[in-house]
Amino acid sequence: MTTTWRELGYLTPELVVLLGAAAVLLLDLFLPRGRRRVLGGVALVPLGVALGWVLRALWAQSGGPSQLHKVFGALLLRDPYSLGFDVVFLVAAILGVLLSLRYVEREALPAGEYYALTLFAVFGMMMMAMSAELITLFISYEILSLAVYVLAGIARGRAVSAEASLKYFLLGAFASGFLVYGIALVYGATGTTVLYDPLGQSASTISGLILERGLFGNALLLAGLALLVVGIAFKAAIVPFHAWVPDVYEGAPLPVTAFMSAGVKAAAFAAFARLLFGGFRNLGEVWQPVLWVLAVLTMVLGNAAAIRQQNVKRMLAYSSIAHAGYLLVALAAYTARDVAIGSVLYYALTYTAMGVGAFAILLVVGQEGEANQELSDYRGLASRHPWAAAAMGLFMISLAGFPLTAGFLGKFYILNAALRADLDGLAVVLGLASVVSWYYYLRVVWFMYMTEVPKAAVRPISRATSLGVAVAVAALLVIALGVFPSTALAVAQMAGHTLLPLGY
Amino acid sequence: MLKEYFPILLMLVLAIGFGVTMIFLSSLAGRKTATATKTAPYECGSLPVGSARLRFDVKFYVVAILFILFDVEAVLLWPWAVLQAQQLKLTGLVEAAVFVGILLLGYLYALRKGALEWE
Amino acid sequence: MTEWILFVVLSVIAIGSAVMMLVGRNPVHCALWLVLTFFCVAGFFLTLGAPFLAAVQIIVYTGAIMILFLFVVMLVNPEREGEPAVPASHRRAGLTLAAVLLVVMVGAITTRSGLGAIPTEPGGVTLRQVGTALLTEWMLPFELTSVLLLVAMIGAIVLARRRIE
Amino acid sequence: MVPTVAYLAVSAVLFTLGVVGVLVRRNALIIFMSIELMLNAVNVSLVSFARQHGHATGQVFVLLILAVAAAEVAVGLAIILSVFRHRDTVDVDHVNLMKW
Repeated sequence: MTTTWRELGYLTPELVVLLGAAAVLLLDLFLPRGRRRVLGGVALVPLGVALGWVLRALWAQSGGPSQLHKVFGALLLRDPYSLGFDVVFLVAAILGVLLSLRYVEREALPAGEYYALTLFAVFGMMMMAMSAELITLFISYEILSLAVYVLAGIARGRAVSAEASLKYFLLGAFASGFLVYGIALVYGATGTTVLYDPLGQSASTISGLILERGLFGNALLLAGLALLVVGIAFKAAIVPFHAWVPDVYEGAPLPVTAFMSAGVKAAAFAAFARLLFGGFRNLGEVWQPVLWVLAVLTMVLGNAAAIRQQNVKRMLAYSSIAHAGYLLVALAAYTARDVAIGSVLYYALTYTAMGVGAFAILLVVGQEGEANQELSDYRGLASRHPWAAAAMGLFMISLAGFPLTAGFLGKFYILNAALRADLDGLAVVLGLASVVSWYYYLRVVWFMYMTEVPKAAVRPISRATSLGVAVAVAALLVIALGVFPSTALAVAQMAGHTLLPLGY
Repeated sequence: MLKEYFPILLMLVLAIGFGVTMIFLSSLAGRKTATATKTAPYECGSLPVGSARLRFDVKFYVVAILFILFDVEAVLLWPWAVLQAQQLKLTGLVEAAVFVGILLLGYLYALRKGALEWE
Repeated sequence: MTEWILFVVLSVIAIGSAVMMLVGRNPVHCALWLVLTFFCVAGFFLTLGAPFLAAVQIIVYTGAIMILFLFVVMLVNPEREGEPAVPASHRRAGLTLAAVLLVVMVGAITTRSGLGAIPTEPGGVTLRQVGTALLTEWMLPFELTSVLLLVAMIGAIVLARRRIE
Repeated sequence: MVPTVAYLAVSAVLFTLGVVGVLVRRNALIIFMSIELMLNAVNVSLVSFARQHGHATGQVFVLLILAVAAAEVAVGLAIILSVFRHRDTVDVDHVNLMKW
């Protein structure tokens, strides 16, 4: 049962991020006050190294058969699925840190703790994507949650930030209570908490025992599954568990909101897919309709709320709920699972790029702070700052899902999965929701390009290099994923196949 | 299995019983005339000023959380201590070393950030 | 037979003190009612043959967590007791939702939970068995818990500190 | 020998009381205590399942959940304190928690 040193080798990206967090913390303790600026850069190093390792591992597998390793005795699974999601988390974290370099200084946030907690949050996400067992999943979920609760409330100067983290904390702890009760009931019904074994070696897994003992009608198991879905649906901000999103996203510091909207959502969906497609795949007929309903609700309510917003940051918050709905459509396409899982991973990556990019522009226009986030502040931005307006235009169009952009391809693959699983109703709702989203995304573009602004009201924007780099990286990623998606798509498809056990 | 704990239950019942009966008997015996001065909270004869519940300082809270977190650490290390002698060869040692090492980082952090200072 | 008596007594006290905690006006009283519930839960662990967990429950939950609660309650609003009345509609919604949850859960558990007979008189899982499982089979969650405690320590200190260096 | 179902029923009742506490009460501290009550209810059902299945996994989970609960309390009360410093109140409806 104990793991050999070679097995630990498979955990290098996670260990690098963990050691990075410890290094940032130690540096913060022994650095003189003035030299705290270097901490942001130090935080980027482990993220870059981990991303390099993950991409190299994915590249090595792209040609031949995909390798799949069980670590710590089937508690963790190192497979292209977890590597794919690691790319999403690390990209979100790198962009998040780039966004916060100037912000942390300007708002005098505690730099050491800020970057250490960001790295711990990424560590939690990566472990969540890898865990094939409920207790490991729960503790990684808690590491991520605690780190993000504190990050949401770290701007102690602002009352709204403290309230945001209180609301987020109370609802989060409430949801993790449900998650734990779900785990207890599933453990009670089956006697094990290991979700599934892709290599098909051990029979005592939840998916195996459901078949073996015919636990289809077992009340404990169904109640446990329902509670697990509630617990994870809260973290993915799926309606009706989305109450916390607008206030927390608006209250939390901007770089934390960007990192949260991309990373935490992707981690929740990574765990959700492994839980449903891996552990409870034999109960597909039970949870698939529930997901169908939740997907419709999330898309409709998310878009409906986003339309009414005049504040761009709050509009992005509500629209992130809608994007969770699009991801849910892919999960609901259970019968076409080999395509569906790939589309979840691909969309998570595209949403990270365009979402965090949009938040970066919010920082650029807001002079690295929380200033001028109202729609009117973007009036005539194109004439004054063409580059910033062009980048924001690209992100808005991609978020809306216009052809030739990454957002369009992401939605296209989800639609493809939904249609192959003959969920035509859901596909129509997704189409309509996207059309609705065109309105509030393109309204920003309209304000930037079509409306003129008197010379007097010209506001300077931030020229910070770190923000420039973040915007450039996000824009390049969106264009790359939009124009030649073949490599990213191949990884997504490979991830899809390996999540499902062999001969399945 | 519960028979071993019967003495503890007995002692608990006796202790609580003894205390309650004493209070009950004394309230029965004495003659009670409740005048305003007699029912006022006793503060060495001087008149009580303001509410009896004063506001605590944050430093009590910080020490209390450090106590909880290291208390949980000790509890988790308890099974390890029981088993390390016989069973867990090297892996047990490395495991506990990593566990304590990570929390040592936390202790160092608390120390350097002055959380333990009691000014 | 004695186990049944003990179980019923503990359940009544546990549920009673939990209800008292919910309706209590003064946070300090609620905290003390919760302490009583935790003692009953420790009693459950004893009857279920988990002596180590009973001791840990009392030491950590009652001994440390409730003390922290009382510190914070004293820190927060010692003068003002209670809180504004809860709007009736909101209270009704909460109660009906909870009643539905209760009916579903207890109904599910008692009818089709497919739990067979209890194995022979359980000698209770000894500390050695729990320890071996924790340190070998569940080595990874054990290490992840230390990372979790570290994150909690950093978070609590960074939020609770008065002067921002 | 008290059957597992009896313990599960008690833990379901305690869990529901915790849910009621979170949904109905206004004071953040009472809500937080209700969440701790919910976690305790889960611990009771976990230990009764461990006895039912006869192996130690359930009790290991209770130990780990205890550590998670302690970490949650530490961070939660720190957040409540930081809200208290700004608002001088911990009433949740002021923080409009349940605004859907």
